[in-house]
Amino acid sequence: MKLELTADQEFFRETTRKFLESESPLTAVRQRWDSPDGFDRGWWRAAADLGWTSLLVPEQLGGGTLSGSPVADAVIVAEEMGRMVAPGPFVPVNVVASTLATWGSADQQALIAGLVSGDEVAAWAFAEPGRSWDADAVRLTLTVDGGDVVLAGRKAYVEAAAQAGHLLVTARADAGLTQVLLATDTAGLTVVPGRSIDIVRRYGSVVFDDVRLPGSALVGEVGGAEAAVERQLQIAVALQCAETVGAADRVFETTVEYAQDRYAFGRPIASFQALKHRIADMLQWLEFSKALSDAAAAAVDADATDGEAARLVSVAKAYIADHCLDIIDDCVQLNGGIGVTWEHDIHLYSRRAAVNRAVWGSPEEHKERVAALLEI
Amino acid sequence: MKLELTADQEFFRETTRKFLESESPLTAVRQRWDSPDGFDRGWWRAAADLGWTSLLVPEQLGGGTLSGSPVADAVIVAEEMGRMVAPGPFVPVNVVASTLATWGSADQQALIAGLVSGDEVAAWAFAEPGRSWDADAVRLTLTVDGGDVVLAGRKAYVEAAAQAGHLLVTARADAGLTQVLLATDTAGLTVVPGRSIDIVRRYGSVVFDDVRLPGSALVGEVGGAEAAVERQLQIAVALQCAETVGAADRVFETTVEYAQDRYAFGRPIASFQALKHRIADMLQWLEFSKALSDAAAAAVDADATDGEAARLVSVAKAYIADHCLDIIDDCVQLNGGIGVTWEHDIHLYSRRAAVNRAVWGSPEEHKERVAALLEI
Amino acid sequence: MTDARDQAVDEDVESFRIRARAWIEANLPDRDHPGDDDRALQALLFDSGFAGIAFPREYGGAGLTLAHQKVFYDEVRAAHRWAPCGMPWQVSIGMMAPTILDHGSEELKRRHLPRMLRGEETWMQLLSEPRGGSDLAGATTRLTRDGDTYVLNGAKMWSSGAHTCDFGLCLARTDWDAPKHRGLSMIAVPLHDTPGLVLEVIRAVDGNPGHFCQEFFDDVVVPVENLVGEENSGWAVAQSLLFHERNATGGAGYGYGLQNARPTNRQAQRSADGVIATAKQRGVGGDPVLRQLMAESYIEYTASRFANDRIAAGMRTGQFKGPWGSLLKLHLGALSSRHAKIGLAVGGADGVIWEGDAKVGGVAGEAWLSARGIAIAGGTNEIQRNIVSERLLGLPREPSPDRDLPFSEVVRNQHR
Amino acid sequence: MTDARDQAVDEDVESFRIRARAWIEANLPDRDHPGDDDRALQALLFDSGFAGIAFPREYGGAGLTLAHQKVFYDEVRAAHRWAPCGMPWQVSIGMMAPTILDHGSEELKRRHLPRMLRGEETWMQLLSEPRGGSDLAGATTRLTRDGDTYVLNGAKMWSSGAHTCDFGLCLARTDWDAPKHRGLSMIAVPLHDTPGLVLEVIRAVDGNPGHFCQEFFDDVVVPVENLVGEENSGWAVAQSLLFHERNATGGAGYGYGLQNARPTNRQAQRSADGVIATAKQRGVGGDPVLRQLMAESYIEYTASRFANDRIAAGMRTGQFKGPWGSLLKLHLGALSSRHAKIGLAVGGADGVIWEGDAKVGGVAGEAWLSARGIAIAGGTNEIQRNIVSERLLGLPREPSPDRDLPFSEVVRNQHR
Repeated sequence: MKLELTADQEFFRETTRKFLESESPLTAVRQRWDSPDGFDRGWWRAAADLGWTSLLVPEQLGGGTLSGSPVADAVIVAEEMGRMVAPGPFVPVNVVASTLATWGSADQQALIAGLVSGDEVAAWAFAEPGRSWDADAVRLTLTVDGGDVVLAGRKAYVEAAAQAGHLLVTARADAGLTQVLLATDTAGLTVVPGRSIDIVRRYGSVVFDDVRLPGSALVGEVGGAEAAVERQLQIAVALQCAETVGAADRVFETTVEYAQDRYAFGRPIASFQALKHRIADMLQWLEFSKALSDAAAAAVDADATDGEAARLVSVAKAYIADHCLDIIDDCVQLNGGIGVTWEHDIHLYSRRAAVNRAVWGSPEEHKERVAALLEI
Repeated sequence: MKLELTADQEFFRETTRKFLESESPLTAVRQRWDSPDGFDRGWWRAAADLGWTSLLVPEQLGGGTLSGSPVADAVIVAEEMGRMVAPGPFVPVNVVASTLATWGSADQQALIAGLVSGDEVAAWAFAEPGRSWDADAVRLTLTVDGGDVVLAGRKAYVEAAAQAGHLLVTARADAGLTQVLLATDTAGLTVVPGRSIDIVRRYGSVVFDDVRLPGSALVGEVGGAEAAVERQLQIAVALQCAETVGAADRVFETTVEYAQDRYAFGRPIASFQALKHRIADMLQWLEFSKALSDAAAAAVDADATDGEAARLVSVAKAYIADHCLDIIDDCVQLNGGIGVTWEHDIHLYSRRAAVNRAVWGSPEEHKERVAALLEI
Repeated sequence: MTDARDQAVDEDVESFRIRARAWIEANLPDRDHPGDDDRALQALLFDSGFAGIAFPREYGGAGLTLAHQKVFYDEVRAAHRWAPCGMPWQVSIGMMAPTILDHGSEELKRRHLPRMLRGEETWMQLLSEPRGGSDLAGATTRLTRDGDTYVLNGAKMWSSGAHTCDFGLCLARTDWDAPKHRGLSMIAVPLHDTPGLVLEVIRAVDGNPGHFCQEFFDDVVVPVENLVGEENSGWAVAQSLLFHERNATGGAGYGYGLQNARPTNRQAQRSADGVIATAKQRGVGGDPVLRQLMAESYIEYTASRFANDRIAAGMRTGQFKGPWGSLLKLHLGALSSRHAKIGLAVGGADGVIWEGDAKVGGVAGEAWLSARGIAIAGGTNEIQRNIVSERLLGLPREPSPDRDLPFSEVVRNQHR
Repeated sequence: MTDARDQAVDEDVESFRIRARAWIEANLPDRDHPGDDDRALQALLFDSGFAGIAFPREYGGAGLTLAHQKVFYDEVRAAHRWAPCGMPWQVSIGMMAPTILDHGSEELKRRHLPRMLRGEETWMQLLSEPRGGSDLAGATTRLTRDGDTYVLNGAKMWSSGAHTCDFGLCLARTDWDAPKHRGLSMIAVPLHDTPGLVLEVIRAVDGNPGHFCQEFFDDVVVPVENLVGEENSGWAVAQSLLFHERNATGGAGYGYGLQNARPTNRQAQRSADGVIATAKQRGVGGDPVLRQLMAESYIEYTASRFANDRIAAGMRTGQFKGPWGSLLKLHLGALSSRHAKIGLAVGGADGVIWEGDAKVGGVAGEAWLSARGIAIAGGTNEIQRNIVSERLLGLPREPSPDRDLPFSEVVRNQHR
């Protein structure tokens, strides 16, 4: 929620917000609970037309930043998506597009046009069942067999796995972390669709039963994917933090308004000091969350090599996942009974925040990461 | 703070409280800041005369319980000591007396009379520098050499080490945990006196430079001290919990009174809802702390073999060390600036509670112990 | 039938325990296979003199004390047997029956208490309103005397289990010119086939019908003899009801305590055991950071158990006067959210994401979504904190600008 | 001397940064060996046009903006050099000088501001009173006009560093029949060799004299021209002072931010670095549970740094109106106690027990004892929460029964 946006960024926020308000109001979000995909393809193409999928792609590949700080640009979309608990495979598509733009072969970069236009969806298969969101935890094996590579293992919690035409897969070869890009209809690959407590966000598992691919499926060198994976994680976490902050911001805003309108004991409930003090704490957490989210995005944009980006991304995730969840949680309390019903919109945000807490690493995992980066 | 005491226990609480109020008011506690020992020998004999040191000793050895539940009896003293942040080596003397009564040789039991009368002070040397308060962490070595045993290593955080005539030492032999009783003037043994942030509670380190003792110094068998050590820990923690609860109880009581008397903005500060709600939370923590402290004492009295005592003692310590510290901390806040001056008595309680948090194991250590006992 | 009760005259708690234990072992079903007819089981308890243990004999009770009741349910649990303890019994017998006992007319007590204790009738409460929230005394449901009957108009909300119960104790306004607390009356409204009454089950956060209901009253006619207490003295009756509710929720008084209830899957997650089981299942039981969190949950629930006993003892011995059950309710309300967050940490991604197309899964996530329920229903945490500070500690009351105004002049919700 | 300042006219921030960097490298001492004459150093800054960077040139400042000031101190820190930033400069130049600038007479400004900026005079505040606490407007120190002078009677407390400062800005009551906020005046009281003034240093929790003082005024005569603002408009001056205080404490406005101050041993413990160093020293840096706690401290202090920048930007761009510094102060106040508890956990027994007979040791324990200071001084956490909720979010004010009464009729502390 940067205070000093460029004019282009301001305009982008405005069009994004208007688009979401008219094309994805909360009533529409609720309706997509029944849909297997969670989002509509035509709607996604319209979102892509606004620029949602092109920000992390350089101009020569059909993208372009608004401000020279592509992650900060994308953060604007993420915040607005959070405010409207919007559907759409925003993080995976942008992460894959960004990595293909930097590390992909020319053939692989051909996919970018489809991602940018919204015709194609890609997902990033990274985490594995029951394991932490850490590159060190990747166990899916990649074996080099002549000119081919063979993948065996299982991925889980893959956003939009069942909706994607392509997967970027992070695997472990003898030489180290390795990534491949493959189509989801590749032989030996099974996508198990799944859901989450989020109303519209779908995840899936992916089983790799000795999936054989030509060497051209490699994104970068065998064993040389460490920097790409770290960057992907940083982008994903930065965007997710912005989304969580957007969600908390909206919940806080509507709850404070409600507390001023709602009377009990002859007074607006916002006049009760115990509530006022909790609201003050919430504003503190919220503003600090905004500051950290922006700081993390700026560090990822700067792509600093001194570990600043890695550290700030983890700092932001740990702070935001905890405090924004607490904000939403206490806002449920302030809303009273109606806040724990299906009819009230706040649970849509609780759901998103709870999923975001876990995905891309829990606050506990990111605190450990911070400790490690500080060399404690 | 049991609600249903026997008539004898009620009377005992009353005499203990009166004794402390007249013989150890807070002004006297403050004066002992200058004294190396932290307590006065004559005063300690008077306390012993009231029964402070005889409760965990059977009648035939000169002691006796009031109610048949000796730990619950001793808890009464601990609570009152907490309320008055009293001096005196209450925990070490009772722990050593209890263990000698159960496991000591006849010669060793001769010391009990002096402990009961208050003429003698004994300390328990258990923890070691920088290590956790866990029997597994004991590294001081005991080597059997013919009929002798030899101790080498270092103990730390030993309450009343420099004030004690005898030490009960927990050591590790090849055969396992082993305890010995020795005089503090034994050759090769050096006591390094120390202090704590508590006004009157003194701790010391003890260096064992190949201290050679006859086999008669053993308390129980070589390698056979595990049960005794566990029981000593349980008694120490149960009494410490009661003391911390007593301290928080007194601080809470005086602070609530102050908040009702103190006016700001034309109102008693206790009429501000934000403070009222925090006071309500504090009462909840305090009552739950009392319930757990009593439950732990009862379990130690029952000496249950199903692990109930071990588990409840750790549950109580973890809960009380955290929540009673929080109570005192927020009471400092409610007292305002005066609460962070030397003149105000609340820091005497903050000091005691902070020392009690660490000694006999931190809440973090006891939570881990609970998890282990639950076989998670 | 009266024979069973006769044994109980002046029976001390330990003798009662021995008698109860024998009866429990001979008569009650296994806790894990209790069958599904709690009504029949409650009738068996009643007919054997073990229902309404602390209720007077003339109303079908055993004429003993709350200490005897506690012993009975402790024995049931110790023997791993089952006696009806969850909803609606907890409410009907644990909260509504004692309220009738405190305030009902002799006729009401004689007619309804035996049926309630035997499980033939189940009762619940109709207190909160859609616009009212915690301000129960601000009720705007209108009760009007019309000759020999009353006529009820308005709406109630957050009424747990109204769809499965026979009667609801309804708080309604009979005098609009009196100050808010002095114009209310309490009346028992039949919930089945009542003309003018529309009852809807509120959809819970998981999208399914929950146990909360909403009722709309459109000229519902209620007999005058259903009034509980005097006209315009309904607030005193409500206070009594809330007292019993807090105690029952906390596990003191006439209630059975949540620890006696049959755990559902979701409730299981709402305890340290559930979280620990999740950790073991996910293979993260060895994680030192998660172990701290699981231990914390265990510690809090253990503290709750002993605090329960302490407060029961304080009330029994008269050392604790006033609504001390609020302290237990406050703890549960504050813990539920913390515990749900611990569940999220332990559940990790598996707590919020699952395979397949079921819309409900991820037990930790679902528990998190509904965790605030206990912090709101039955008096919010905030209300409990007011009660604790004002009524247990005697701190000054919150200013209530509406307290002494005629109710018709009170400012209510505004929309800007 | 004016030459140095002349360079600054209309200078943009980046040009200023380059000029400042060169000057800093050529003139300022190493941060770790800054010598002990901060007054001389401040005079050097002043004479070179780098003191009071955002103050008008006619009062000795450089006539630039707060953004320039921030850049200057960022550069000082980046170059690992030292400029006077701690007490008393943070108060005298960061809070008192801007208050004089806002409300002082032209004469006061011309006489004192250059001296304050040059470090020849140091100022502090005399607001709180022994019986007053947070209720600053309830001051009962009496200021009476007597011909050409004022006479001061009463007592002040919690005045930081009064014993080392030259002047104190004192809030006193001039009209006892006006409502509390409308009978106050602010006056500058000389603190050295002032007849009738007794100044005592309050003993801190560690038993040693701290930095808080208490002052007793017994017919202290103060010149009329020392009045800051009009008679009976002292509350507006106090508000201005508190605004600058919150900003300075939070690290915005004219203050330097705590991150620029030279850390003392105790302050070092009051940061993640201190706790981490303790852990390494004790060999417990590998403990996964303590690592979570240390990371938490690091995260909070990092958040504080970026929130600082955010709020400074919001105030600079006018998007944040009102006392947003309160949010930073609230965070520091809430964090200090949490951080001290983390210190206790990491310090373990070594944090509270030490060898030898020194009465002070155990850095974690001592930090814990004094941690609440920052949560109380400069406006308690509670006051900040009131400010945030009422003035940043516009929630309804707390009822103040004393607000409109003549002050002489206000109920004050009672003793039962």
